[in-house]
Amino acid sequence: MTAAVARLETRPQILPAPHPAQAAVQATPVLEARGLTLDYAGAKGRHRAVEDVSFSVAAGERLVLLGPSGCGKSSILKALAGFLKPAAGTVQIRGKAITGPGPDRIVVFQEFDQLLPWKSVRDNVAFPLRVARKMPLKEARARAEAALVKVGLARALDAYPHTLSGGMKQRAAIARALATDPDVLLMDEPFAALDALTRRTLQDDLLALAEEQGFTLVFVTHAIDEAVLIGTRLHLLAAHPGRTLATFDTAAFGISARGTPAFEAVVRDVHNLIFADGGHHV
Amino acid sequence: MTAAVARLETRPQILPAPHPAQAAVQATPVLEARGLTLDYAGAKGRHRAVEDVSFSVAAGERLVLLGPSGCGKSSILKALAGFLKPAAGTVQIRGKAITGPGPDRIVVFQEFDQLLPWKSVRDNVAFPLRVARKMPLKEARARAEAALVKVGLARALDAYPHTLSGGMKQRAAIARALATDPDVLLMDEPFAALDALTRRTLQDDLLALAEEQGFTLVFVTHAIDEAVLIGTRLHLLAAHPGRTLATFDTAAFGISARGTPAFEAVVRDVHNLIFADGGHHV
Amino acid sequence: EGVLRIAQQFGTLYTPFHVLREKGLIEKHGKELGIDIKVEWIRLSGGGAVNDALLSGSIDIASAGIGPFLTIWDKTRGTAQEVKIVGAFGAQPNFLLTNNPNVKTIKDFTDKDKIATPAAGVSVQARILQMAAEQAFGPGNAKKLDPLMVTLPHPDATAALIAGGTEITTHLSNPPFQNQALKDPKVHKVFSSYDVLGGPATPTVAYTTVKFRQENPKTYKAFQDAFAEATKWVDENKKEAAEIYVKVEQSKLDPAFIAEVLSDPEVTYTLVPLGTIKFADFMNRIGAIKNKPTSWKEFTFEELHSASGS
Amino acid sequence: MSDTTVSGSGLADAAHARSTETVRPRTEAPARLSPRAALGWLWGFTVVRRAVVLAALAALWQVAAVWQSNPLLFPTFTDTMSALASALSEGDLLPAALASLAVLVKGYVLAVALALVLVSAAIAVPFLKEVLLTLTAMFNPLPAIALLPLAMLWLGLGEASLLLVMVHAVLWPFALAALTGFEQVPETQRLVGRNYGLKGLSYVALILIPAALPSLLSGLKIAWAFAWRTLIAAELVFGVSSRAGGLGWFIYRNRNELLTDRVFAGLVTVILIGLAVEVLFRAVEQRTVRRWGLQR
Amino acid sequence: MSDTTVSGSGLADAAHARSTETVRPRTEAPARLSPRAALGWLWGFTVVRRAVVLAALAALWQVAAVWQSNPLLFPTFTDTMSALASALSEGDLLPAALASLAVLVKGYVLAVALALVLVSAAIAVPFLKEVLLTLTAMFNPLPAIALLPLAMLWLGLGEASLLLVMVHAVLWPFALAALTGFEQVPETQRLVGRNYGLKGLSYVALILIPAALPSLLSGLKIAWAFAWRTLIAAELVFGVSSRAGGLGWFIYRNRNELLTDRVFAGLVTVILIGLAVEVLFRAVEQRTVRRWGLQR
Ligand SMILES: Nc1ncnc2c1ncn2[C@@H]1O[C@H](COP(=O)(O)OP(=O)(O)OP(=O)(O)O)[C@@H](O)[C@H]1O
Ligand SMILES: Nc1ncnc2c1ncn2[C@@H]1O[C@H](COP(=O)(O)OP(=O)(O)OP(=O)(O)O)[C@@H](O)[C@H]1O
Ligand SMILES: [Mg+2]
Ligand SMILES: [Mg+2]
Repeated sequence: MTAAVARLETRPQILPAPHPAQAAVQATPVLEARGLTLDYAGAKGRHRAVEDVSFSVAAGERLVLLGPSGCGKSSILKALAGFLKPAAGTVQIRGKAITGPGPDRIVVFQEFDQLLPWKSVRDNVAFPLRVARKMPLKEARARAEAALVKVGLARALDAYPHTLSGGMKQRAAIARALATDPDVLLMDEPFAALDALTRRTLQDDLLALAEEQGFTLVFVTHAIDEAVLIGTRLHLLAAHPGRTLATFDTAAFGISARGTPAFEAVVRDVHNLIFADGGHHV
Repeated sequence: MTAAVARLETRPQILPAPHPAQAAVQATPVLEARGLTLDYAGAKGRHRAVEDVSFSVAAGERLVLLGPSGCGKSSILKALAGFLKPAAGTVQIRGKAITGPGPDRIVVFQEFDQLLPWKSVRDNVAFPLRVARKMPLKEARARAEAALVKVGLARALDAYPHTLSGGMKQRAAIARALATDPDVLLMDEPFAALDALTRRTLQDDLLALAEEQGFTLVFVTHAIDEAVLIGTRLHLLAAHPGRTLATFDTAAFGISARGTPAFEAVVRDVHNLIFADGGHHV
Repeated sequence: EGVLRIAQQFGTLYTPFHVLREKGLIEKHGKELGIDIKVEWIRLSGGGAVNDALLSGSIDIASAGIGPFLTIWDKTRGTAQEVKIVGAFGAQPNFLLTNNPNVKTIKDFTDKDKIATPAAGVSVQARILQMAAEQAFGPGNAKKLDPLMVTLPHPDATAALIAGGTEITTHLSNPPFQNQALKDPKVHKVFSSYDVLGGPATPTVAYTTVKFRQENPKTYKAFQDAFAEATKWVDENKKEAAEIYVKVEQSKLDPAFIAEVLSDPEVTYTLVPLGTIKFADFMNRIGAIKNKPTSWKEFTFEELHSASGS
Repeated sequence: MSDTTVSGSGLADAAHARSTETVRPRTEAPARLSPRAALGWLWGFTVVRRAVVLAALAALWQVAAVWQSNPLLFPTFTDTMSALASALSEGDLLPAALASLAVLVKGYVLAVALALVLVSAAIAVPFLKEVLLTLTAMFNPLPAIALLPLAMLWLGLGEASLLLVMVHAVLWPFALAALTGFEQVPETQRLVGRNYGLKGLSYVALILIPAALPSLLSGLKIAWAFAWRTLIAAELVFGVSSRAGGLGWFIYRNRNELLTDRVFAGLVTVILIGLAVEVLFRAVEQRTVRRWGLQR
Repeated sequence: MSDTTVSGSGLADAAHARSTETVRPRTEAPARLSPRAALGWLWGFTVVRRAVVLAALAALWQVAAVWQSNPLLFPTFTDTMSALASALSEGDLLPAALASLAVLVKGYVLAVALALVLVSAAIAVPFLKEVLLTLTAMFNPLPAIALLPLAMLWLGLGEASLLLVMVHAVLWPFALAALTGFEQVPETQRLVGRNYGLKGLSYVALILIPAALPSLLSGLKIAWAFAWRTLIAAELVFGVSSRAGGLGWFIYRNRNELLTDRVFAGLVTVILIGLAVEVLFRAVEQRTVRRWGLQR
């Protein structure tokens, strides 16, 4: 372990829930999961996807969920978005239980089919501005165009989603989320389908925007360097069912840290921690 | 440039087509694209996705297509698979023009919805064995199970695709392709949705299998290190429209080379070549 | 009072209604009684629909075959909805026609012959055939020919008969279809309903509820008078009546042909029901109606009782 | 209903509406029940919910009929039920219903098979698709009455003609639903099938039919209903020699004799058969499209 | 047809069949044409292909009718056309067709709107879905005849009753198609809508309806056909108050006068209207679902 890892717990400390009155005095976390357990009901009974996961994200923080395929990262994100109801534990936003989805938490999904097929790329990006931000059409479109140019889709403004490549679809979805100027942003492997160059540009853009707008971010990725770069905190998960493995504080590493020895060292640490589990299949 | 790069051409050399009789004497390449140009017809006329791309893949070779999002990698793969008809140029398999898809070229698609939703994971993997390899049901299932265990899906044999996570879907698709014992394998970003550990294991498995079975592989990825590791040759593409930028010979780097300084050096070279284009958006 | 909704079906049988309508007779008789009557004509097809319309209060005067009438009379007798006949549409014969030269009498049918009637088994025509069967084969054999009966509307049956080449060889028909069919040399008559019923019969009647007559005596009277006048007029002016029919119906048929149909010597124009009691007896005997009327007067309004009906 | 309790938006709605309630129980009764909880538990069974709906409809009917008090046009529920019972015990209704069902199933299967053949051909050859669409646009709106003379000329009276009319009723709508279903199959699944060398019939059977099953099932349900409607109407107008009448004939005869309660008894029979078939379809859906996540 | 010439398997098939041919020309005629190429170029137009199909059908009809030589049951195509021409010129047919169309459109729009409301409610509340499915299973197979007495009782004769019967004909099948369409909407698109805070009507209008448009259009086509069938049948039974008869009445009247060629002229009118509506639907599909890649 290098000194760069400010805090590393093999088991996260779950603090006793503060008294509500007390909590109000302290800064309430924007998002908080306590003992979160998620089940899926299948033909053969319940399937436990996530068990007893706790974390809290303060305003402006960027929490990265990192873990093997199938460990429940997307499920946790969906619980935060209000799509899944906890089987046990709670998920809260600013101290209130999350009871359903809403435009205060904009989501970028993992799936390629999250663009609405019946809208051009431009209108897809303008859509949440129109319905959730009630923006006039012209303004929404202009803003959408700007966001799309930023993700390199200037040529595809009028294209329909089914004519886009996989990476282009994901970029459009990212543009759509960022254009809404969200308070809380939940992103599920948004850069997974992107090439190194595009990915790097978008990482930089995302971090710059986070600085500028100060949104709170929960970010799922499987790339360790990306996790260290994007996150102010890393939440490592193990699979079957999804449990917390460890948390890292990586607030020290911003854009400028990319490629520095300290950065590489943390990446290697996390890498080793994950791989320590053994080279066998998850 | 380091010495590790055996051959680097900023423009690929397009050889004049050999006389058929001659070609038969030489080893016919398994796959060959000559002046391949691909168009999509849209509402506003044709959209050129790929222009004048040429390469050939000999038996047992592993060609990696690398390039920015939207540069036409998937389109080229679909042309090789027989799903797209060239607007100009030719695609050939063993010297014969490709006129349609067939089970001699098994494809792993980029999309998450390539599993058949009405079949359990096991039956999805057994499906091509049944219809293309005419295997008896029991044998096909046994083989499917073995392939699924290898990609870490032993727990999900009876699950239906819609209950899988993104990464699990992709792993099942990979298992399906590998189980068919293919002659030619066309893979479109198969590992993009996978975490570091799983990805590494599967890369190793794929290379081991390639050694063992000697299949011919065309592999699309956007991860440079993966490209260098998997490929015996790299084909770099630029976008708008997709054109050949350069080719690299990377046959020297196998599993054991991973992480060696020489390996890292090639990765850096390719990285620089791509990024030399400027940090601007594609 | 003052509003009259009349249901009319299709065909030359209903010519008195055409005349009634074209000449504004109801309105005229209404004025004579000191009321303005607004008449609404409604086209329906089939006795079932007409009965439903009457029962639901959608129409005031119904016109349909004697069969549907007896059915509704049977069911409503003694209730608030009791119906009675206002007048008949004249006596007209129904012919059993065939294009099978081997059939001379009703006993000559074989399994190869199919006899078309509207609503096999239950329509007026079907009842006539059943009565004929009973007379030919003896009591209890009324349904002997039922297996040969098929349901086919008159126009299709007539077309099949004339055209030939189908299984339909025989049709218990209706004017003007039987007049049309008989023009074809291949088609001949086996019997007339007059033979079966023992004399002229009125197959079609106009009827309404007792309640309507009580509540709208003047309107009812105006209609009754107009109907009588129209019937009489048709009898006297067949040619003009045919023209009126063609005009109202916007028919493509030749007026001369209609006039010929109307002038058939077997047709008599009278409001008084004929042959109905025999029909009712038969229907009661085979269980189609539960009440057995002792006289035709039981199911007609008093205005007609002075005449000699049956 | 989806068998996933956590099926995204649906659940989110439920959570909104009653975030304090627990998930609806399904199989095991709680050990000890308050009366309210017991009701809630019962409510978890489809059969119970169905029965409640049916009972409510019956009550509505009864009230409306009593209030209307016009038994010749609109008999009460109880009258209808006793007419149904007597029609059943007299051995009148059941043979009629069975006779109709036999013809119905024949026509239905014939039409569905024919439609699948036509649609498969249309999928393979673009020109045939155009032909099929043109034919459908032309013939689908035509009432059965239009076919009568031709059926008579070519097929004679009797079952063959009846079948022709039924095939006409079922073929076009089902072909439309099937074609749309096939054309909606996601591109990737199509490509997968082609990739494994599937062509022609095996492609249709192994890829298109399962992938389009939701649309096919909905088409089958619609077609089933129209087969009934047509059969009953056709039995009246056409092709019934008075011996072997079906349910349509039963209804028509009784209507002609103004035995309205028996007419309604016949209609209730149609309804009951419809409900039974719906249960069947539901079971198929539960085991297929819902299990596969193709339909919620 | 898709407007993408390179739409996966379809193209692959085409490539199989005629790998040497060039892609079918669409708009610009080649500068110089061999007669064969000219035909091929013409063939590229939907209108031309349609016309050929229709001409072939007409020829078939003519041959069959001449061979059958039974004008009372089956008039020839040419006879029908001249009857059509004379009926049109006499000003007989057009008003009838327009009268029918007016009622038809009213009933259709009413039923479709009602179905959308019901299905939206069913999507929001699982119990209502159950109710809707039960009602559909019960009422869909019922022939219009079942509604007749009730319609008369409650709505009297005339348009209201006619509309009720038409709504009955259209409502259930369209509701089934719409419900299936809504339930097939991909989970992710549903979640996206919810994420942006869409609920109730706006969720249905902005997410479910466009996403389910292929199924909805197919349902609309089916419903349209049944509206016609029902209207024509119902016009006979319900008749017409005063002069204004519709197309059904026109057909019935001419049938009663054994003017079979005019009957067929009426039927041809139904067919022609059907074709016109199909062209309309096709245009809508071209601009929506095919353009969006939701349907090939
Ligand atoms: N709709 C569903 N129904 C049933 N089980 C599901 C469903 N979605 C996910 N699961 C199960 O829940 C577990 C966690 O899935 P999840 O999608 O959250 O994983 P993940 O961490 O996002 O994986 P990946 O990195 O592969 O996307 C998996 O075992 C998966 O099979
Ligand atoms: N079905 C289609 N119709 C029209 N255009 C398409 C279609 N599919 C792809 N394209 C266009 O072709 C170009 C290349 O797409 P392709 O999918 O081959 O890119 P790619 O290299 O695979 O990108 P990625 O890495 O993002 O998957 C893009 O500009 C895209 O918009
Ligand atoms: Mg995931
Ligand atoms: Mg791609």
